[in-house]
Amino acid sequence: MATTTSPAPAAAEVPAAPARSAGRRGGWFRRVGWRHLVGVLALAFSLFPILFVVSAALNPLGTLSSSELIPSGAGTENFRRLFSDTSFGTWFLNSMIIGLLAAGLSMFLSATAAYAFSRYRFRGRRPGLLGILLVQMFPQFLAIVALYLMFSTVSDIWPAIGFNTRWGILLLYLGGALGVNTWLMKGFFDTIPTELDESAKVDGASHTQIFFGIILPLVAPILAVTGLLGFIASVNEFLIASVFLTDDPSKTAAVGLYGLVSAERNNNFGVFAAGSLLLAVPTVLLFQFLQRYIVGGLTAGAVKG
Amino acid sequence: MAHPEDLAGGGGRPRFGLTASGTVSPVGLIAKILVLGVVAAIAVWGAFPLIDQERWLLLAILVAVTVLLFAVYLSPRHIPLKYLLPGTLFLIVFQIVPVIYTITTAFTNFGDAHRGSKQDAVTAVQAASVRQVPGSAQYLLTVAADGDPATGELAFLLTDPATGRSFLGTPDGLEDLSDDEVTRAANGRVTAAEGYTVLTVAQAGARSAAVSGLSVPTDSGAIKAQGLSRAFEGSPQQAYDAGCDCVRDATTGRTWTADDSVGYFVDAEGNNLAQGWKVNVGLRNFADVLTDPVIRGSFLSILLWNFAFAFGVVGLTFALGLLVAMALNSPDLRGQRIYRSLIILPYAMPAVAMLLVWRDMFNTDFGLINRLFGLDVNWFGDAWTARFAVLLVQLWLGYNYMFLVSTGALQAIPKELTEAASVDGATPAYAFRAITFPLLLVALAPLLISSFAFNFNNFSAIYLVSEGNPFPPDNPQAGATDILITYTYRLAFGGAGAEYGFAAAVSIFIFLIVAVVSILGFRRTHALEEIN
Amino acid sequence: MAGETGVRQVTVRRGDTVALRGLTLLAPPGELLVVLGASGSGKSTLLRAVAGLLPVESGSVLVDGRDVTREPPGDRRVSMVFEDGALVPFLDVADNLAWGLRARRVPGPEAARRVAGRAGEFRLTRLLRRRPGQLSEGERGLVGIGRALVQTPAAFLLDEPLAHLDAAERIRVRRRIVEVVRSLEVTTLYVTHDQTEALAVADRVALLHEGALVQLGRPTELYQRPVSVLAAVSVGFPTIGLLPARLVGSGALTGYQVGPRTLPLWGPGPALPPGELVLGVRPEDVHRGPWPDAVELEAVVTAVEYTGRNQAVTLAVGAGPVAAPGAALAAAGGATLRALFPAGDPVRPGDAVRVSVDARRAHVFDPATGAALHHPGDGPPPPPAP
Amino acid sequence: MHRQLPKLRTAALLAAVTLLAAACGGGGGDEPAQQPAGGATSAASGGSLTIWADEVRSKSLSPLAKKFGEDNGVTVSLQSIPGDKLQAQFVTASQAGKAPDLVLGAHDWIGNLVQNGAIDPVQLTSEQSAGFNPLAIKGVTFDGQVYGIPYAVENLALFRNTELAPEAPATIDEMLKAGKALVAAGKTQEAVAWPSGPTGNPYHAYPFYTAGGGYLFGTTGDGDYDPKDLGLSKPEGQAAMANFAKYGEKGQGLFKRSITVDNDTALFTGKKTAFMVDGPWRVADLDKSGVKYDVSPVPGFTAGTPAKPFVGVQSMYVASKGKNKAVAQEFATNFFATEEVAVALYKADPRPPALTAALEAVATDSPTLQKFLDAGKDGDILPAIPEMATVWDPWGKAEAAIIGGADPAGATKAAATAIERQIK
Repeated sequence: MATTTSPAPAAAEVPAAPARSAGRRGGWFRRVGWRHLVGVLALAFSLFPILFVVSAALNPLGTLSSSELIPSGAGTENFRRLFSDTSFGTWFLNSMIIGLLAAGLSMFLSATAAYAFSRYRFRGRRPGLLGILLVQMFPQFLAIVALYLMFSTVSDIWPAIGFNTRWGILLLYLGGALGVNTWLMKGFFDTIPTELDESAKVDGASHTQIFFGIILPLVAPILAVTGLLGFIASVNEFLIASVFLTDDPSKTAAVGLYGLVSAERNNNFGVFAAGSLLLAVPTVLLFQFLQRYIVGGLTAGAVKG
Repeated sequence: MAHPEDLAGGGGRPRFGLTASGTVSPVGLIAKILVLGVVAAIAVWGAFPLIDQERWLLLAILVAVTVLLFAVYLSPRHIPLKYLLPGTLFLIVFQIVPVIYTITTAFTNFGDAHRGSKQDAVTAVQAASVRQVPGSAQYLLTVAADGDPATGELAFLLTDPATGRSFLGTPDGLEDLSDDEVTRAANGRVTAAEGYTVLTVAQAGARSAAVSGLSVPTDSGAIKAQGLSRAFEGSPQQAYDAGCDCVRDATTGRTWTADDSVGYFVDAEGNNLAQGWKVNVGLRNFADVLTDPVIRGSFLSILLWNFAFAFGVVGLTFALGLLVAMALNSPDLRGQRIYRSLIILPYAMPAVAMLLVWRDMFNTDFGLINRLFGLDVNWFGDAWTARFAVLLVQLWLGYNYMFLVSTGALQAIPKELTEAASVDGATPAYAFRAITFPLLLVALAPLLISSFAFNFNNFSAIYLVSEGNPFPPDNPQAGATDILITYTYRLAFGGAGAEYGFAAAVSIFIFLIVAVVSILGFRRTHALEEIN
Repeated sequence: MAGETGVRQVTVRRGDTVALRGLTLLAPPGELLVVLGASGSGKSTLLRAVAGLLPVESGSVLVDGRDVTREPPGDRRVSMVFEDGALVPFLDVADNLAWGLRARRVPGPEAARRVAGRAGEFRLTRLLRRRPGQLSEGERGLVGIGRALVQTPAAFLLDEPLAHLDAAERIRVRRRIVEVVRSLEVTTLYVTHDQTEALAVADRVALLHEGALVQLGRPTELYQRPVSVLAAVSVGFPTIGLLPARLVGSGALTGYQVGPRTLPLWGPGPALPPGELVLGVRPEDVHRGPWPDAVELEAVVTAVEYTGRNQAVTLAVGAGPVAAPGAALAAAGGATLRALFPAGDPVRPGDAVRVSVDARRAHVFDPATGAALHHPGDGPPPPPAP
Repeated sequence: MHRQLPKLRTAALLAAVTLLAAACGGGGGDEPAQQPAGGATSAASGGSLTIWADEVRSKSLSPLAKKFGEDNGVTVSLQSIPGDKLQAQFVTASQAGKAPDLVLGAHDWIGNLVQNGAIDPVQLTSEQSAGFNPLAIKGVTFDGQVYGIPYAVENLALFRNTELAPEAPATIDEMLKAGKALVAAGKTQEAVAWPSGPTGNPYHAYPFYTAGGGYLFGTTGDGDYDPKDLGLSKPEGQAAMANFAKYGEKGQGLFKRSITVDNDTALFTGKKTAFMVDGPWRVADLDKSGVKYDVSPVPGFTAGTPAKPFVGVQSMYVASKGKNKAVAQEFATNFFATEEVAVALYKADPRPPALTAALEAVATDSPTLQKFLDAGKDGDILPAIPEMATVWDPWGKAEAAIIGGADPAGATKAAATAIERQIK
């Protein structure tokens, strides 16, 4: 490979067609134009259902009416109600704390497991990897009942990690740390040359130094991806959370918002929509922040020589 | 034989996991001590309530886990275990235990009316049958204690509003209270009595269980508190008789005999009392799944669609996600950060709400889709348009995820591979097909398989969008877009209460199907071979 | 304190195959021992076993006289250069160079001093602030070497350190390596597949084949007294030529019969068993045209490689096939000679030429085992008993 | 042996830290130890009372509960549970011994709550019973026992836009005719918004079904619903179901599967229809939208024989396994069942109070209130028997299928078979 000094992160793009006659329209289209086209179409597809939510959030009547994109009146009434009538601020804070902690910790647990699966050969490795995936395939009909019974005992013994606590729900979310993300990370870990570990090993580095000092920084893109996925998953999770968090101050935004529309959807849909939009903001910001790790990351300029 | 890597990586002699030649990083050592200290602290914190409450089994588990943690992290061996243990513990507690619970449930009739023990059922039957003794008084109640409000013997100070007479009710029975012993409020309720301390609501509330438990025996029943300011003379109409293992109604004399095969008290005509209990039913739930004519009649078509749905969702989301990921994966592209951030928005929105928004967009008369395209399609009225609709919705919800992981995975593909291909004269399409795609597939195969499994059981995707519609007029149980899990839900939870046992049995069948297909998928994609 | 470095009776299994079988190879203190072998010969396995990166099934590993078989790699006090440098991509060159020192807790100023020193020797100073991604392959190789040589271990392990360098760099860098390891007097195991490199730097060369030691000796020994056909073909460029032969005649009239011709020995031949033999003839002993004391053979040119000063010519000789173990490495099929012709000689593939071979300069091997039976310069056998 | 040193040092350090940690942990662990088990009920104050309700109701009940707590030295906490999960979660929590003390919910939960032993009967005095709307008491009575304290009665009625349709229609055909005329005149888009949705909506369809002569369950001797007598499988039921074909998409067009409970209000407030069949829970939205409307009974096929809507009762239940049952009962029977509370609840969430006195107290403020009650006075109590759960899904699908043009007899029969199979 001809190593350039440019750290341009363009790995694996489809090589542009050889027609490099810049200035010609066809050339432009083949180089970047089609990319814009795909991007714009994807944006349109992604965003137009969300416009309904925006519309409902601005509509003072707050009804969910999919026949009209433009609300009859627009205002911030729903946002005002969101903060005055509900504990959205607290919920939001809970969501952020639980979301960030759950994402960070499960990313870490997942990465450690992926490291073991990628770098070590041990008895039970294959069954373990397969088992992790198979467990996720079990239909979750009864999981909530089982978890509820389990946590009711926990609440009796250790109220600090029982129902209506951040710690309890956080622990529960960590149960999913070893899952498909472990596989995703393991695949990524496998692409890092083992010579890097070996060289460090010979130099006397411990396995923890290798893991934290070499491997983790190198897998930054996938850490960012799984971190983001974990954040989104725990922020939007409400099935379990709504059972575990019944005290208003302990609720996450997803639970609180869902409660608004579960009884009578129309009455509160506008407030719900407003809350949903606000809840999506941190995700987008986090993604903005993580993008530089996801694309390019610290490996800019290629690992392999 | 010890595992090779253990030898290579860890050395043979236990040295508290530290290398001996002076290369131990103090940071690492301190971190290790801190973490283990925290583990010890948590264990001790957790142990005290367990000792208090005499939960010895849990205490044993706690001790075992703590010892295991210390053993693993203090020993220089078992390096892989050090990395796997924390996640695995969480996995076992919060994923595997519920699965085991589900599996054990499949052999019971667990569900509404069959949740508790037989004793619970008897208690509930008796409690529900307590009726006011006909013609008896509804007393005005004052809860009092003999002496200290917190510890003194409880007693009821009762006034019959009809006669204005007051009584002292204790577990020994009812005694008259003479007027000079008591002070009464305008409505006749006792406000003070000699020798007794009248309890406030708070004081009585603090002894709530005792108040509820106090019953003052009378000739025809017992006087029980109804709250803290009224009491009534009641008697249970139905009582359990251990002799005949049955419940007998005191007035009518009807009996309901316990039937431990179904977990109900059943009378001679086959009618049962509402409250039942949980019993083991062996393989009956499984047999029900296999022999149910309705299930058998529609199972195959539902299974086929279930596969088509899961494969379709995975295939479509992956294809679109990858296409968009590749399109945006170019340094020449301006605004790619904006594109990317906005494209993942659907993933950031609450899925439940968005599923409902989509459902409404498919509304025949008012939905945006028909309006926008000038159509008059009853989307959920026809099997194929309904199937198209649910797939489209899942495509919208799921392609962002595939976009995200593809974007990540594309970074891991060495650039020189595609460059080499283009130098060799390969067209971009060929380079993609021959190099990029197979590499991506290797990296993402587990994800795709897991996505398949998730969508195979994607309850809300169907339930919130099409509800299984359309249904054939002659069979309201199995709709054209039903997948096994929505179908099961209808069967298990559409009856007179949820039948968890039955649902668990179906879950096991579904799991077996998905697991087999997934493992075959692994074989085919060689993803498992890659993990060597 | 100082002692040998290497392996004793070591067997290493990789998957289902045995990569090293009962190998003993020990370098005395301060020696630069080159391990030479084709790919798959087990030379990298050997190095990784010494480093502790691969577990040994049996036998022991010594580093500076210390049995480190059970020690983790970090405790073995070795430093290793990897084929592709094994640089940490997100650290700049200076940090990469210092990484090992830090891991071993060398004090900061001392580490900086050593890094600066080595960087200067390997002309890396101007690259210190760059990251591996911004270096050329050769530069990365240099950093990789520098990274190992900044340390003062009990042994250096170099795995194809020059593989990614261009020809000129290679010579320059290998000199630097030799200077450094000699000045530090640190035992060095140096793995390469390049015999030129091996002969150039080694105190001794260990030739490995399929996990076993073929020959261990000084470079001259390897060249002049190869223990087998395999050893002979592994060392020397152009490769040694091999001819099938049998010893004919007796007394002063002995000679090797090669095809229809007999190459006379001008005196009593070595004591050799009767029957088929394999002659190994170094290119310098093959001459175009007549040569004093030599007999001319008919040959056909099959390949010509121009080297600048001369031409390396491969010649097919009309004689039967050569069937000794290892011969396939030198001769594809029939009897083959290699010769160096002056650069000006007009010669092309397909030309029929006559070459003279001095049979006294031939190495003789047993075709069944490949073992050497006779080397030039061995004294003539004691006269046969009357 | 120099290597022994770090080992020993490490071990000593670890031991020290462990002890330290243990000491700290021990301090924390002592706290629960000082309290006897089940600390919640024996707190210094009069214990705590936990009430579960959905979002709307927990909000309206909250100030009242707080007042009760302050007056009596009890900590009352209201927890809002998503309405569609409340019942199931309450049952699960009961099973796990984590039930709240009181729960607010619809009366048709009673059957299921009783069969799970989750709630206790409450003993009302005869004066108390007499104070309630008789339909409400009937609703919360199950198996001869009163299980809940009713506080609101709700049923469907006909909303009509008084600007577009000044007169209340006396019959279905009249309403349809008026509605169609408005559509023809371009004033509205839909004749009537009578929600059915793609899977049908038996709750909304019930008045239409009863107007056609159908019944759901027969009654036993003591007036309870009899799950063994399913009206759908009887000729009356089938005839009533056939009306959906006549008034369905291929017939009169009264029912459309595209009109759902999620869009009917938007249609009505957007003045796209002049008639809407829905319940009092829409009042808040309608008032907010400014549309002028009135309420009248859901019309039947002939004047004077109105359609019978389901009457639902919102009530409060005392959990069997609550931790503080005495106070819970006190709260339910002697505080919650008072006029003052009922009026306050009404003010927070306007639904017709079940307590007659409260209704009278607020009726002057809201003229529509009495109209809702009138619309429901001949209605049928929504069955509370557990078997009711089997009805909704198959019946709704039959309704939707018939509206869409399926053969009424076949679809009805299929639904009846499915229901009977589930009841067993």
